[in-house]
Amino acid sequence: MASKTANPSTVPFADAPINASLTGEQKIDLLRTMVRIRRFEQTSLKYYHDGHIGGFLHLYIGQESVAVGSISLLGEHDHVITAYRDHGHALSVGMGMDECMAELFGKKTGCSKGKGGSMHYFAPDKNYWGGHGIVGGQTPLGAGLAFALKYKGLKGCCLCYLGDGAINQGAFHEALNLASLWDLPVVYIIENNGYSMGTSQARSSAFPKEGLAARAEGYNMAWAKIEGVSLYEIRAGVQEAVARAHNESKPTMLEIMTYRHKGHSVADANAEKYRTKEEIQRYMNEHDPIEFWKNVLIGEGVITEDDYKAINKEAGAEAEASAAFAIKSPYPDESEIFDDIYWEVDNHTEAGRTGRHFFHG
Amino acid sequence: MASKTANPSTVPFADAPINASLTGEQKIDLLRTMVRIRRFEQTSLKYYHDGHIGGFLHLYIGQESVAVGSISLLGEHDHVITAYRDHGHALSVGMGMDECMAELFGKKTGCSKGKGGSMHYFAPDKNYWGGHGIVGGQTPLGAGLAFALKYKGLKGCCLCYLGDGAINQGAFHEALNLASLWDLPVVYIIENNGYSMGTSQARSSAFPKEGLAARAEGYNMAWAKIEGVSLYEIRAGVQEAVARAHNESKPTMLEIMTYRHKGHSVADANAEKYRTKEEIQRYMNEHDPIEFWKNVLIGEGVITEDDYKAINKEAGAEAEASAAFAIKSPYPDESEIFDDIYWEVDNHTEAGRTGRHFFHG
Amino acid sequence: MPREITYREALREGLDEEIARDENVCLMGEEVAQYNGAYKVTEGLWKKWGDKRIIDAPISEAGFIGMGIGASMLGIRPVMELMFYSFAYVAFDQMMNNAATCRYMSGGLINCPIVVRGPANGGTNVGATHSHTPENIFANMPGLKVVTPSNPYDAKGLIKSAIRDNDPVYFMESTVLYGMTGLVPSNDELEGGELIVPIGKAKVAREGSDLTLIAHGRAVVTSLAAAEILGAQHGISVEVVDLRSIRPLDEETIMESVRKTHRAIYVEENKPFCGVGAQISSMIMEQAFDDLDAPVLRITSADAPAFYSPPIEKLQLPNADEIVARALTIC
Amino acid sequence: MPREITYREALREGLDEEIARDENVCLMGEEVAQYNGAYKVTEGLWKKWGDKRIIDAPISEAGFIGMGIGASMLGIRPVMELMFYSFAYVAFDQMMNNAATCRYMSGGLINCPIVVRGPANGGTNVGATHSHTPENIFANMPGLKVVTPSNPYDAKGLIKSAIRDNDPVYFMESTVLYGMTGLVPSNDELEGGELIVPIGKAKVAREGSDLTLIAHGRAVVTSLAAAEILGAQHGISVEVVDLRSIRPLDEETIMESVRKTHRAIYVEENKPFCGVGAQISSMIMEQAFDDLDAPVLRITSADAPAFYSPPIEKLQLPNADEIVARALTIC
Ligand SMILES: Cc1ncc(C[n+]2csc(CCOP(=O)(O)OP(=O)(O)O)c2C)c(N)n1
Ligand SMILES: Cc1ncc(C[n+]2csc(CCOP(=O)(O)OP(=O)(O)O)c2C)c(N)n1
Ligand SMILES: [Mg+2]
Ligand SMILES: [Mg+2]
Repeated sequence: MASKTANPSTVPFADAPINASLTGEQKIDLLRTMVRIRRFEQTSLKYYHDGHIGGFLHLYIGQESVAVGSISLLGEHDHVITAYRDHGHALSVGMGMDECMAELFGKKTGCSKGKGGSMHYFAPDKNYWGGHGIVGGQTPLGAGLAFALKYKGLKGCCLCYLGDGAINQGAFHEALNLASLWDLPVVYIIENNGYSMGTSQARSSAFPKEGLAARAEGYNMAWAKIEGVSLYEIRAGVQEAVARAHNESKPTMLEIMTYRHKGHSVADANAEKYRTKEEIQRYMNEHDPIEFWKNVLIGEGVITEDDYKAINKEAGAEAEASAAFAIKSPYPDESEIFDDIYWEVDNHTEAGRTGRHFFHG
Repeated sequence: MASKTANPSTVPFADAPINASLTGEQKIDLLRTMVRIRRFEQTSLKYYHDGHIGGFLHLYIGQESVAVGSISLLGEHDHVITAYRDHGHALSVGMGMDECMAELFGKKTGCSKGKGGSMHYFAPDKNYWGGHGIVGGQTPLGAGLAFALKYKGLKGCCLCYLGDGAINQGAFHEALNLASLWDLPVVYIIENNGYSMGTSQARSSAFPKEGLAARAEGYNMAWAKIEGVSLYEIRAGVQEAVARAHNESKPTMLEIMTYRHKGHSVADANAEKYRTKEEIQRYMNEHDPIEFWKNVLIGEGVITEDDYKAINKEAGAEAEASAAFAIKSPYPDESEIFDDIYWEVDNHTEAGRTGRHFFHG
Repeated sequence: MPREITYREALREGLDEEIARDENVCLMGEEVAQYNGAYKVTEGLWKKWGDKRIIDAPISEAGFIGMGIGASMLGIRPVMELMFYSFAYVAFDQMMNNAATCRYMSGGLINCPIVVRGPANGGTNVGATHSHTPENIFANMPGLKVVTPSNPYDAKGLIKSAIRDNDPVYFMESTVLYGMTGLVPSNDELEGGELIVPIGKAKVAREGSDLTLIAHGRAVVTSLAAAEILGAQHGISVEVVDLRSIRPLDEETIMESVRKTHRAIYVEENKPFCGVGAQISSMIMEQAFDDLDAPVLRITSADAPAFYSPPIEKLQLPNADEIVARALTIC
Repeated sequence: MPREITYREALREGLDEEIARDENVCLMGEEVAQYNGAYKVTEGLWKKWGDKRIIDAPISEAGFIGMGIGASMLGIRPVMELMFYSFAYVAFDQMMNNAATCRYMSGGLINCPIVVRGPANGGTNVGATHSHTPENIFANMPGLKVVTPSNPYDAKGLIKSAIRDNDPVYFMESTVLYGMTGLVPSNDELEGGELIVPIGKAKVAREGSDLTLIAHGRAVVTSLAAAEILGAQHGISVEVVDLRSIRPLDEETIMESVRKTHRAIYVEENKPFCGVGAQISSMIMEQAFDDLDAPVLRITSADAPAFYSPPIEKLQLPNADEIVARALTIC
């Protein structure tokens, strides 16, 4: 739990090699990414209420350390895939606020050309494979990305994120068995924020007292439970799993304890019913990963309060600029409805021209 | 493992209360049921080769003790559901050879009127819910039967059987979590015969060294691994699970080690390729549950070799008679194609007469 | 007293009455109990009926729907909510095989009186995976029934019939319709004391003589709007047939209307290839070929996955103007 | 030299050639490797290509097909065998959502060059759950392609096209056809040195002038038999159009034939409600209404789950006599 100004020598995992080697600049970058995610989402929330954004909006506020900490460890051949609460991972892999915000606004300039929305951000050029709306549905895909790496002989891994509620989907079970049986370099990261929509972990899952990740034992798979407020702890824990994937081509199941400050989605009217106000407040006070990290960096003398304010201000301005960009961007053309369905059609190949592909009207 | 004439005092689990209370007559009945299953299947195999039977035929030979031992424990409110290797369970719950054999022959007099075939025996009046062809597909149904018992306040349980290959289906995982979360009185019995078709357990599943059933730990569920050659051991182990279901309304996962003497199905051309002849022979010699039990009963002085021969002969005659019954039974009428699809149509209700239900031709 | 209530309230009343009537009726799904339902259809029911009858399920559709099917074999009458009908795809084997074929494969020894209900519609900007409309897919399977109420009255009357039906009924609602209001009589106004709408009986939602629009679900609302325009602006008298259920299907009402108007268009939010309209239009051709003055046309959703962008997704769905324009080509 | 080989061998040759051509092609499924395939399609391939290319999977269709979809996003070209296509129902979400919609939802950033193949047919007495024919269901979803070869030549040429295609292709075979023999040229006889049959191009399997029978998969064989009888015994000249693929669809060849013969029957082993024939017959009506001398008829499997009993299941499938009888009602 965060103390006001953490003493560097007492912050757990600060001296793990992967953390000890961080430069001050790199530590500030991590802070900046978390703050940018937060400002991006706060801005999106405002525009959602203004009616600029449709459909779902699942905010990551409170969980930023998970994506930022874990993704900060990745290299050229490492890949990322997650569920619908995907803004944090997107910005962490290096997607720009503009394309992400424009996507929420349903604009042509969005990362998915307005076709995917909040739940479906993708950036294959940044090894980011979405953004998936069907609970648990991405977990076999994550195994598949790892399979492809192994098939090609590349030293890499796939981080595949899912929620605490997603662990009870059949597809996840099947993927776990395959990953372990075939030694796939995949790291499943359960972002355990305690709830699947309005259902607490205890009401959705039967699990061993060691936690959800301990289900990995059933697949003879390595696992760990990680306290998620601290980037140091996340980085140390995830690094072990990444190394296991890189060096032994073995999967790991991690459970990272976290909390979402907001409701399940913006439409969640009950966010303060299934969780007490006190609980939410306690987590906001004591389990805010940005506050925590800021205090670590101040304690280490890496930044000052003023530096932090500047980072915040800059991120806020970037987010507002991205909203302005989104607003002035055009909507997709109606004709785009039939683009991006078949690769062969889009690329005007012989196959794409053979036979009728669309049957409307 | 079976010794030629087992010494009663040394047969493990003989003195478990559930076994100690068995009368000689009851012990002979258990033997008779196992022998009847074997003769029934040997006879069906003969008629399959003769071309009287179509589709699949998955024989249970070698595994008889599992169904007979476990089902012998059940009472009025206990239910049974299994996969496609279902002849043994059917005869164990008290279905007759005639209706079972006629079903294989595709006759109107079959237990499913010729509609289900080998994989789909049902007898709801005997608490027997099939007979299911989709691997793992019956496992949520088993939880549902248990749910219904609990909902109605009946003291009963459901034994739900599956194969070692079926454990990697997503539906099973989901059912396990539900069963444990909601304290459903279901007993999952993995009949581990070492292979799913041509794939050994080691090539299909990653699992803890304690065995497949140990996956139950991940659901905080009780489990046990049982050596399946001996009815005493099966009955003692399953009884614990049944009692847990009856008295605490809690699920259990059991793994019963067994072996199929024949191929996966009659069509399995590779039965002696993925398993060595030596392995098969060893199991036939040392892990034949009928041989084993016969020797126990002889050792106990409950039967003589001659008694055993008589039982065998009688069962053989019964099986042949059932084949004769099947042969002389008529095929279903063509009009029956449209029966048994909608309850409302079959029962000539108002709902069954409202609107068109069938769209052929 | 005739009352205006919403489609959502109508469903809730129907559920509540059936829960009261039969102790074997229970309701299960994600967030249906303590949360009051993701779309508030089940609001208040958990408070009223408690844990035994109204049950929150984990995110395990194959597991809990399969469980419901098993329980239904023993006489429980579970009503399962899919938060989105799209999630049927993770429970597809249970819904297509176990619910639909066990009766057949057992020679009639088993029946599965289960209802699986939830919204099956696009148009709410939730993306391709959440916008499936599988009425054609489930209706393809003999043994299943598919019901698609288009208004509050039918929603109440049909959900009650669905729960009483002894076969599996897949009941597809629409989030877009949940807030729609309509007249639903209170029970004391009704002979027999309750509102029952039989499954398999279509409704002539509007009479006309020149053209028949046949539709199901929300497309009925769109068709009625188009009928108004066609009448007022083009002097075309349009009959609108609301199928109410896809299977069983009220073929008689369809054919009667087409024999009268000689022209028909099927309107639906389903995707075109092998959609419900394909089935109906081919049936009309086979049975009323000589009565047709023009080919039966089909208006469907665009043949593309659902587009997130709100203004564009709107264009993917059939609208009144499109119906009017297509109608004018054959009238 | 023209060779007679079986449909099974033709598939195996096609697979083998593609595995040789592209190191990213691999084959995965239950019992495809060490067991040589439940239906021996992949016989010998594991021995030839080894563990990397030919992979035995556990009974986890959602898991391994989903895994294949993920791998295909990174450039692997997995060919997944479903032991029966019916088992697609436990992998349905992966096949309908992940394979079909990721391209769209990413605005075209992703494509999934995966092939899922296996037998989709009834008629082998394996019961209702093992006899599904989901070509209509998958073809309903834009983003997917559905291919249904009816003979050895097409089986080889189409599987090669399917593997090279950059979209997901669901390739539905038939256990009943695996043993069928036919002429398949060896590569040295062919210009370009290999046999490729494009997806989306139908074949006029038999020319005729009075009636068009349109069909896919094994129903083509049945249709050709019926055409013989209709010609020999009734003097009716029948054209048979083999669709080869359901989606993309060669509409031109269909319409050309119907405009010539003025009469058409769709024959398929699919179930009727919203089957492929519904789509085709409604398209013919819309596009060639004035060319039709009679309604387009549809002959399908019986509208019931598959019946185990061998002599009865036979009656559930379309046969030549039924086609002849129905044809005579419109000729
Ligand atoms: C198969 C499926 N079922 C239900 C849903 C609806 N749904 C979306 S998110 C969600 C809760 C998921 O909770 P969790 O996995 O803990 O992730 P979190 O939202 O906490 O990040 C539900 C029920 C869905 N999208 N897919
Ligand atoms: C979903 C599904 N996938 C594949 C099959 C084909 N299949 C039938 S039985 C079987 C092997 C099952 O092995 P196991 O569960 O160990 O049971 P056993 O046959 O040994 O009794 C397979 C692959 C099926 N019926 N259903
Ligand atoms: Mg959660
Ligand atoms: Mg086995």
